[in-house]
Amino acid sequence: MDIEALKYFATVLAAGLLTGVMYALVALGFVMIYKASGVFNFAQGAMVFFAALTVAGISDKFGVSLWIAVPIGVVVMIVLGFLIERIVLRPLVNQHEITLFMATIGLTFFIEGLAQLLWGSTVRTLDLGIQDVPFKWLIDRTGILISQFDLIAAGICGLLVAALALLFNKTKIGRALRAVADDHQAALTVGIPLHYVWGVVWAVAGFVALVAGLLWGSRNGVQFSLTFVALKALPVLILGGFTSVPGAIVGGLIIGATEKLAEVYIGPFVGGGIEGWFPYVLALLFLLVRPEGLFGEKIIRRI
Amino acid sequence: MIYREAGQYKTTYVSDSQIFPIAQDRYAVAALLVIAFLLIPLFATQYIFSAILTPFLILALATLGLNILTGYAGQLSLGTAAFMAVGAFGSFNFMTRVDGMPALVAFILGGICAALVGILFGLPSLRIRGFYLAASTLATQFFVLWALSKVPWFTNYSTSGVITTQKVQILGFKFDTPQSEYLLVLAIVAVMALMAKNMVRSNVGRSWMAVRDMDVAAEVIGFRIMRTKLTAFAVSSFYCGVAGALYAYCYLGTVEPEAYSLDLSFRILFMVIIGGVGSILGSFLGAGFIVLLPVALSIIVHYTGLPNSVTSNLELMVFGALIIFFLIVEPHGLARLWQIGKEKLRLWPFPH
Amino acid sequence: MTVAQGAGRQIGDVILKVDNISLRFGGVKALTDISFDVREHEIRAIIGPNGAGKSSMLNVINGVYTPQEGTITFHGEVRKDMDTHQAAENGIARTFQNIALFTGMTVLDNIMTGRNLKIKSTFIEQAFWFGRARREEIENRKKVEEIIDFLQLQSVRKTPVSRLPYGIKKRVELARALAAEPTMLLLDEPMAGMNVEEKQDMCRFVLDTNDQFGTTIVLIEHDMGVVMDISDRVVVLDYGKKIGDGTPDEVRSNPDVIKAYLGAH
Amino acid sequence: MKFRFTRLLAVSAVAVTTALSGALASAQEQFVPILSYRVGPYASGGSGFFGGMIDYFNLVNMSGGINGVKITWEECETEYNAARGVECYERLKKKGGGATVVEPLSTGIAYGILDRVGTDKIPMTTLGYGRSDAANGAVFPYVFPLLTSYWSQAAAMVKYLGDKSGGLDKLKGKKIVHLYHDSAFGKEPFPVLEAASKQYGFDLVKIPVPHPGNEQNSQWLQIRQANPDYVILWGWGVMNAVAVKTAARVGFPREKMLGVWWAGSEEDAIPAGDAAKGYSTMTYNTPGNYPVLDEIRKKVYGAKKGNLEDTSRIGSVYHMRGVTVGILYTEAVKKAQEKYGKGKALTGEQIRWGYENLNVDEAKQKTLGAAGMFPPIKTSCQDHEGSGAAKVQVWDGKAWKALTPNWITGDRAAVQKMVADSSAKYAADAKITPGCMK
Repeated sequence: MDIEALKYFATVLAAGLLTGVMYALVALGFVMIYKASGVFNFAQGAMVFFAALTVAGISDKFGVSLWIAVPIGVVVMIVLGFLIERIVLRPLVNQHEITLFMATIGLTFFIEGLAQLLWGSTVRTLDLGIQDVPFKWLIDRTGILISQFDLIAAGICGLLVAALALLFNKTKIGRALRAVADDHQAALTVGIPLHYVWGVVWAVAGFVALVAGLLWGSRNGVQFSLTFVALKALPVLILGGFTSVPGAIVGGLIIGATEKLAEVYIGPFVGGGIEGWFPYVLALLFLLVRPEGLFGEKIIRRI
Repeated sequence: MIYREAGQYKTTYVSDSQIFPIAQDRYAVAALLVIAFLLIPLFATQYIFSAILTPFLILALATLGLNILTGYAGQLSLGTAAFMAVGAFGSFNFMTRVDGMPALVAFILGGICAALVGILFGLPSLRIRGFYLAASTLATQFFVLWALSKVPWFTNYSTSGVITTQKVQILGFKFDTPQSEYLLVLAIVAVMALMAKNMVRSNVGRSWMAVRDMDVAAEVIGFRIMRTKLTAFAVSSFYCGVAGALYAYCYLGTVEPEAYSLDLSFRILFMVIIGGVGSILGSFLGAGFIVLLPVALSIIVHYTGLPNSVTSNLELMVFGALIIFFLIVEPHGLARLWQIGKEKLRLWPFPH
Repeated sequence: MTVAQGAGRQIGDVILKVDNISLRFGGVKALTDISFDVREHEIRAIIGPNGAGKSSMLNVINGVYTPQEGTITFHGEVRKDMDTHQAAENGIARTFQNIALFTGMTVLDNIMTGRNLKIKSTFIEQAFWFGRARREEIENRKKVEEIIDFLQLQSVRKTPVSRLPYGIKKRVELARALAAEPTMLLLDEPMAGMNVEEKQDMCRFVLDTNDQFGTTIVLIEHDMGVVMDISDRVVVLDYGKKIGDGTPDEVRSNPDVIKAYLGAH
Repeated sequence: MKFRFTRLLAVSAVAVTTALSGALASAQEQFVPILSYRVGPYASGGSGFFGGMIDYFNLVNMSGGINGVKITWEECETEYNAARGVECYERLKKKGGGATVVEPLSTGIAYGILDRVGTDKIPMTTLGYGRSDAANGAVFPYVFPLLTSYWSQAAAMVKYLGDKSGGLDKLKGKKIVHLYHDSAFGKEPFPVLEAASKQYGFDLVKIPVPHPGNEQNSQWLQIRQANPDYVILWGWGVMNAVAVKTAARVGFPREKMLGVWWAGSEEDAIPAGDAAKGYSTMTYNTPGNYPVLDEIRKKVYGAKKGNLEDTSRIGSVYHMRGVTVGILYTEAVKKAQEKYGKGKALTGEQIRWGYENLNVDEAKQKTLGAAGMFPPIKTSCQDHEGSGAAKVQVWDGKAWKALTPNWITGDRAAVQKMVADSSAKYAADAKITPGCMK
């Protein structure tokens, strides 16, 4: 294999891994909610859109800088998270998980309509001040192309995961959260306020959606199609397991890397455009070998 | 007291195994069929036929298909539209490539194609459960649409991958007016709904429900899990496939694979949940609700006089909110509401 | 009370034999080197303290679990592992410790599922409700009605099982097992959690089944009084090992058994 | 022939009812159903486009209507979804004395009502999208891909890239990537591009982007590796902005990119930010300001009847396309009035004739306050397109600017041959006997 081909391979792989981080960012929101409350939150994509549009809308309409718009966005998303828990999910407690899932699809429609009602349907930009250009130092020395934006995004994602880990492991609410994730009933009997904890989880998921929304929005422009990034997060979840934060990260990296490699090296022979389904098929094949996902808990069936 | 069973004694198992053992139900169904086949064609307008009733019936058929899989056999699927697409493009190819192919046979063959694809993509269900399975069925959705658009043979080498369906003709009669298309769809849907009802009250239906409720016990009793699940996938996909063919032949006419998008899959899943999981009647109620709700909403908000950019978004919000509201009020769907209503009618007007 | 000796009940030859069965889950030993046999038409009890491996033993017999070692001989055929489906086809039916009814179905449908192996028509025939499919449905319904009469379930026939009280659910599960017309019935704690009256009823149903249909019964039960009253022979397990085997009287006087039970209290 | 007969009967029955209800309604009003989309992924384009259409209709009505005939309309939200579009069409087609034109701005909806408009005798315009072969009016009497179709556009693209390289013969040995939305839309230009690649000897590399196209790293790394001379971007929705941004991130010069006109609106360029500077696309409207737009600002928005919330969007690409649809409708009606009676409300069938005999030359455009806003158009039964010309525009970081002063037309003869072949195949499949309508 000649050196140029190797460099190309490395470039594709790096792009894939970094894109995977972006997928994982969206998947994180799903994992948090599913782990804590067993709700498969289809509205995560809509929340990403809502968050990004709120920040961009505030900054555009009132002409304020992002330093003001982003904190407002954080508050809005936290309030939204608590409201969703209170209005939608609390009345549905103990329902079948399919019912909960459908409720979140209803929620998706509601949030999408609300976002465009508040801020209009115009496409907006969100400039975080990070240039999305090749990382010059690297390309000059190695010939491997990596986007500066993606590197910084990966860094932000790392910080977010670290912050979440701190929240879960070092704070009182984090301990309560883990207790709830392990066993709702048991947590309730030792006096953990279940609904409050769930509210917090939704609020945190709202915050994660905001971070994802800012990065994706700055990458693609703030528009309706941000809701579609959720579809990229699903195979990551299947692969990583619905309940595992490390699973979401590792799953994201694997999905990102393999889908890019597949599109570049297999795509041309089958007419291309396989990225849309390849991650799903990959995740499916993986599940056939390990039905509980990469880091999911093994289900022992008793009768 | 209207809905009273007292005095209706069953003296044979034959009479007790009837499809509708209660006389009132039999009359109601008979009346409904008379209305659907005779009265509606006399009075309905073209708009009602081609924009409301025909799509309602076709989507009800697809909902029935998904309900067999999800409601009766307990396997969640998000790939319904893909099976519909297989049915549509399958039928199209049989019609195009076989001279003198009767339309009904082509629909059935299209359904069988969908059933085969269903069996293939149902195989993972033997190992994967719940949301993992649901998310995996998205593989079906994306892969099938990709394959349909990539292999030119499927679309008879149409450059852009769009097909125009042939006119339906059965025994020399042309189904080319909204009325006749409606009647054709109605007849097919009525027969297939009857068959579905027969299946769910027979051994195959019991096998689905047994696997859904307690698969280990079902296996111990002698049901074969694999065969049961794959039968459910096959029958469900067959229903969806026929619905997909009708969607192309009797509704849209000219279709691209994208007409069978993920959005449609979700819409049908909605119909199942809103109508009632594991209920034939619910499939119809759910389809009716989801077809009519946006139309009704758009007519209502139209009269509010607000600008369209506002009403369109409001429509979407109200749609979402109503779905959540329904799930909160009656998580078991419209069919359960109907059942509760019937139980009330048995005693009405005596409250206790 | 002595064992009722009906006309149809003649204890026959050995029909099931398990030899040196060992079963492990990961590092946990559930069963170690268990051997015993069951004779035709007899009522064979398996007793032992909690966690002794009784349910695991039943699960091995009808193929839910695959043992790592040992053989199962059923009707003369030696197997390493029983296949669940084959077990059903060979006439082994069972009930479960934690009721495993199909909760979304009515009592009638639950019992009808027990007849599934008798139904030969395909799902396509069933869809048309025609000919063989219709005939089979009605014939099997007749059989199920006999069982409903036998177990006195007439009044709840069309009730969804999720709405039934515990004792009735246990009875429906027995009905579902009986609907298969089994030659061997495995009952996993059929009387657990019942009051005295319900226990008496269930006892009567078990004895009647054995008596009228000649069904061989393997039963797990905690209530020693019941076990000693109705069973012909008893196997005693403790910590996955067999510590006793014989008639109720023999077992009662076995020092190991006494120790295990006293130790357990 | 029996089939044609029953169909004819049905058609004439509908025509009679339409005529009757038309007579019953006010004789001075004419109805247009507006199948718009203002929510969902494409709402940004939809609101501009349908806003432009409505703004122009308002302007016409405020100026006394079309020879006294006022235009009425009703909107129906389609969400860009074929099934909902069909429902809207069916709901509105008989309103207000019967629909006189339909313009769904959605390929899926256009397909869904393709058969229906023929039966209902309502002309459908598809400006710059839909079936290219519908330009043959003998097979598709009620469908009008006015101005330019995808095939004409692809041909014009080849012509432009040839000119840019210094002549069509210079295309030989060049490498052109066709980066397309993996759908019917993206595949529509295949036959034209493939034929041109053979004829002029350039290397055509086709790279699909799966819907929705919000992640294109792998495609652009492939493009970077292939190092083509030009990239044709045949995109839609979010795919366009992401393509431009990703081109920047892999360091591919935007000057070498040429977008389809659905990749050439403010909604496509703005989200790409600085990356879009120097990026060019095709267009069937010359960007700029026109007297007609000023009049809309003054009369319509002055009277607070404007449809856009954000007045800065007046004259934006989508808005101008909507205005163009409005102008062409009004002109078709005027033409039809010449034949069927001035100042009379007409039926869809009559207006169809107007569309088929449209002639808006530069002089005419000038009187309308829209000189050079769109290519001059002259339709006939054989040519429902009427022009086939397009321009190239470039994004300067703030707005679109015309890059070519003149309208570009590709190999018209080749395209028309393809239209004839393809529509003949369609007619054979659908068992239609082609024939021009009177």
